[in-house]
Amino acid sequence: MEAMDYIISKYNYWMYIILMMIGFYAMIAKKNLVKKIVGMNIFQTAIILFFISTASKKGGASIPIIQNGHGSATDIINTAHYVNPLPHVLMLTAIVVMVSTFGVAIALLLMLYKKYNTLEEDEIISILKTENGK
Amino acid sequence: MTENAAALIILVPLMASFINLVVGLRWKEVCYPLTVATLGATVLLSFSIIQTVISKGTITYEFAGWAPPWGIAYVIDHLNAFMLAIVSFIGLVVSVYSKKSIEKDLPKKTAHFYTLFLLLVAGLLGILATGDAFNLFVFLEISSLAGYALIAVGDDRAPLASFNYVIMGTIGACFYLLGVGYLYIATGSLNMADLAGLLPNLYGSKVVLGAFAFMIVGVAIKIAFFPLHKWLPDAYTHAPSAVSAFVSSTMTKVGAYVMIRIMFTVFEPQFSTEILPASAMLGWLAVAAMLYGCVRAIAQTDAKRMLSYIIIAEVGYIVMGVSVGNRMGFTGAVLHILNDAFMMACLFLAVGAVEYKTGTRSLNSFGNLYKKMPVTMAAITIGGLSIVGIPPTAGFFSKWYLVLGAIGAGQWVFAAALLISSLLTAVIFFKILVNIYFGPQPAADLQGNGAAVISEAPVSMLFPISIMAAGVLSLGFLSGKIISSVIQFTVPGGF
Amino acid sequence: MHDAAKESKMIRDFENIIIKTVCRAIIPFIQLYGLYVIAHGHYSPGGGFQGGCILAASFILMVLAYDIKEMKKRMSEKINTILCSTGVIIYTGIGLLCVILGANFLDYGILEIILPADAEHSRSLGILGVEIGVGFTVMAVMVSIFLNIASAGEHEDGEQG
Amino acid sequence: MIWQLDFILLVIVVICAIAAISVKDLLSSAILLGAYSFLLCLLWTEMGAVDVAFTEATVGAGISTAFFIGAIYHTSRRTKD
Amino acid sequence: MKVLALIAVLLTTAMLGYATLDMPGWGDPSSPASTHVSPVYIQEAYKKTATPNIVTAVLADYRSYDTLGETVVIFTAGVVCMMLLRKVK
Repeated sequence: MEAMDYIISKYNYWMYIILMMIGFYAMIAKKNLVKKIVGMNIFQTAIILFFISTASKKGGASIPIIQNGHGSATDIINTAHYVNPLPHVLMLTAIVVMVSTFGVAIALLLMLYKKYNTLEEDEIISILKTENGK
Repeated sequence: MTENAAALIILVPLMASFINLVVGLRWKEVCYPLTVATLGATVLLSFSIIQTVISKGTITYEFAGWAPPWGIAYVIDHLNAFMLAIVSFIGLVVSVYSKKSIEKDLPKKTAHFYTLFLLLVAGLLGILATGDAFNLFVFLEISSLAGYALIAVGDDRAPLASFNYVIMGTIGACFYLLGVGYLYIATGSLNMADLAGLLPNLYGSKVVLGAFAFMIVGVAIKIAFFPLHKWLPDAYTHAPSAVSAFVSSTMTKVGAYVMIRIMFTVFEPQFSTEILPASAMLGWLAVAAMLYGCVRAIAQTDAKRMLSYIIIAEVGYIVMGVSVGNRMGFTGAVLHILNDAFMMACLFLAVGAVEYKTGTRSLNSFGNLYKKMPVTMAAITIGGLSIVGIPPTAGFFSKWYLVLGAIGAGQWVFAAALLISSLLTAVIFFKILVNIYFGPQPAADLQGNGAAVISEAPVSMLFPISIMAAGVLSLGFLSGKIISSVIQFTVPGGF
Repeated sequence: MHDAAKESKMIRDFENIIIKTVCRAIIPFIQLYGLYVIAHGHYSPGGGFQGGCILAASFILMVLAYDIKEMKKRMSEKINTILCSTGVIIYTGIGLLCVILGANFLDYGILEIILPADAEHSRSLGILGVEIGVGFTVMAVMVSIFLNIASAGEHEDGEQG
Repeated sequence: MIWQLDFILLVIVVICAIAAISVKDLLSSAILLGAYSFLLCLLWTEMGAVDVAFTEATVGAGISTAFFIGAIYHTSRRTKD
Repeated sequence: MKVLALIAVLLTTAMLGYATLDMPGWGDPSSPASTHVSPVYIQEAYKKTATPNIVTAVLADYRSYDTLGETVVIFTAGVVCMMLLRKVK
């Protein structure tokens, strides 16, 4: 029962591991280039899920926006009332990086399709082999 | 001005790249002089930084005026300053070189090319200067994205090589980010100096162990360390010659720098030697990398591919020097970063000039070329001798320190592997040199259908090549001075 | 057979008109919302990046409902490229302004010298300034990436994405 | 926060991820990826990360799906795995 | 290939799971992540920057240099797509 509690207390982390491995597997094992990019996306979002999980606080912590902020600047703010803002900041940056990588990967994909007229890695490799054979 | 030099060295190339894109809409011919001028300014800034560091010690620059654990700080010590100078200098030389080859390869996209080139340099400089683990990731991505695109505009195979590089590079960067996340969850900090203070109490923790493992694996993918090297030969072979010269000589070295930072600044040296046997593992993998790289290089007929495999071996040398964990080995590794950057830039630039003139990279086309391209061939000779490690050239000195380091640590196998791989490179380069000076002329040329008469490359290419060749020679003579004035201060405490 | 084809074309045209009219009506509101998200990032979730994406989404909607030519009348490729740079130049420019005034890079507190506000509020204004810069770049870049991907680099053909 | 709701969302997220990489039709894969992003965005809102959720909603579920469909429009839709 | 990929995935999973064992429980308010650096942001961000949204304050002021990097990443991606895909007549 204790082990069960232990596992449940971290279920978010176990889930991110599962997601990350789904993405990782797609990135290295799938032959289709689009599937690789889908895997890349899942892989990166899993890391973002991990970071956001580190930020959360149990016990009624609210979103990191100071409530009734206008005028109460001198009040002491209880840290336990707000979730940790730093991982959110980092992950905003990471999402941007993610979408940039995604755009670059898609651009390369279109270049490859124009050149080989297929998106399967093994077909591209066999085309390259026949080119070499000539 | 001088106190802001640490920030300006990144901001000058960044600003120039933004302006470059706009200017390139109208006046494409302005981009090249703008890039060269910017990188010239960067080199001057890097020299002023290195001077400040030598005279006054570590520079700390706090962005946005917030003290380090809360804000982002640049911390520049001897190692950073040294690497900044290397990267910006090679950036300048390669940008001078790139004019003709880019006009030939990418006539319509020069503005975009120089924008991305400046972004690549700025990204690498940002990685080197930063003292914040997450900021490093951001700049790593800037340089990687620019690098993917610059590699993709090479020859026919380049897009596929670049796509594989995107996949591998993303895995590497994400592993690094995950490592940073683990460190964050264990300590609550992102600043490297702060982490170094907090971590020693947590060395037993499994989270910290995982963080170390993931960061090192992530960086190992980025530097193409032995079992994870698959992307490198393709990517560097098919890139445009100017790009492969810059990328090969700086990107893997910057990755090696990040590895050194993680192992010796963020973590204490004892962590990787005693608590986790990472050093020993890295050392044995480095041995495998040296032998594998050289053996594969022998079989290649494509000059750039052969050099790419040699890079894998050179990365092995650097990691081996880092992993033996003593003063000599570390000095050798840092010196080898410098020498290897110069050697690789010299050889790739020279091969690029040959490709520019003859249109092929095949090693057979080098036959008897010294009559037609004497300066380029002299550069290849010097670079090759330096890679083999023949005394007056730079490569000898770093290998000497590496061997001493390996022997000092009692690792005879490492020293033997280094010597064997040097012998293998000697086989490769003597074959090439014999071909250059005494070999038969390539058949196409004899039959007269080799289109144009092959002559020496244009001055804008020759000048950088000869600078690099002279650099390789003079670094050999200056190595004692470089060690006494810079490198000896980079050695981490406890060695 | 012929009639059926004609009828389906008529339905398509009719649907097209509905889509175009609805888009014409809602695009200004989407853009207004994007600007609101950028400007109100201090008090609610949002900021330059999200607002820029929403602005870009309005242009993407325009491409989808009309075609690329129609969108290019509003924002030509040249202006788009200039906007890409303008955003980052605004950002670094604000940072360098702080350096010129004698503080570290991006230390907005020093802007109180030239702004009619105290240090805290000049920090707030500095944040607004950089968010606007981020918004510009994100909008321009997202639109440009979408155009290049959706038309595979051939904008001039006016191909419908 | 209600952990049951959280858990159900996470399970659906994992199902969406597996479906996105195993479905044979790339357009479905793109849409499933959008759904995956949107569910994650719900999850993050629930954890209190409103800014990140907003960004993910505009980027992951919006812009990148548009990129994806734009790319698939120009390439093939079917795949072998 | 598939077998190799599975082995790599399983190894990584093992490493990830091993590292997770020592992590503080999910949502623990006394974990180092919530107690070392971030309390200062929560307490001071509003006073020092007059911005109630702490995430915006940290994003664009305390860690504004990261955000500059982020914007440059986006800019880079835009230039990359222009260079790789745009056809110039």
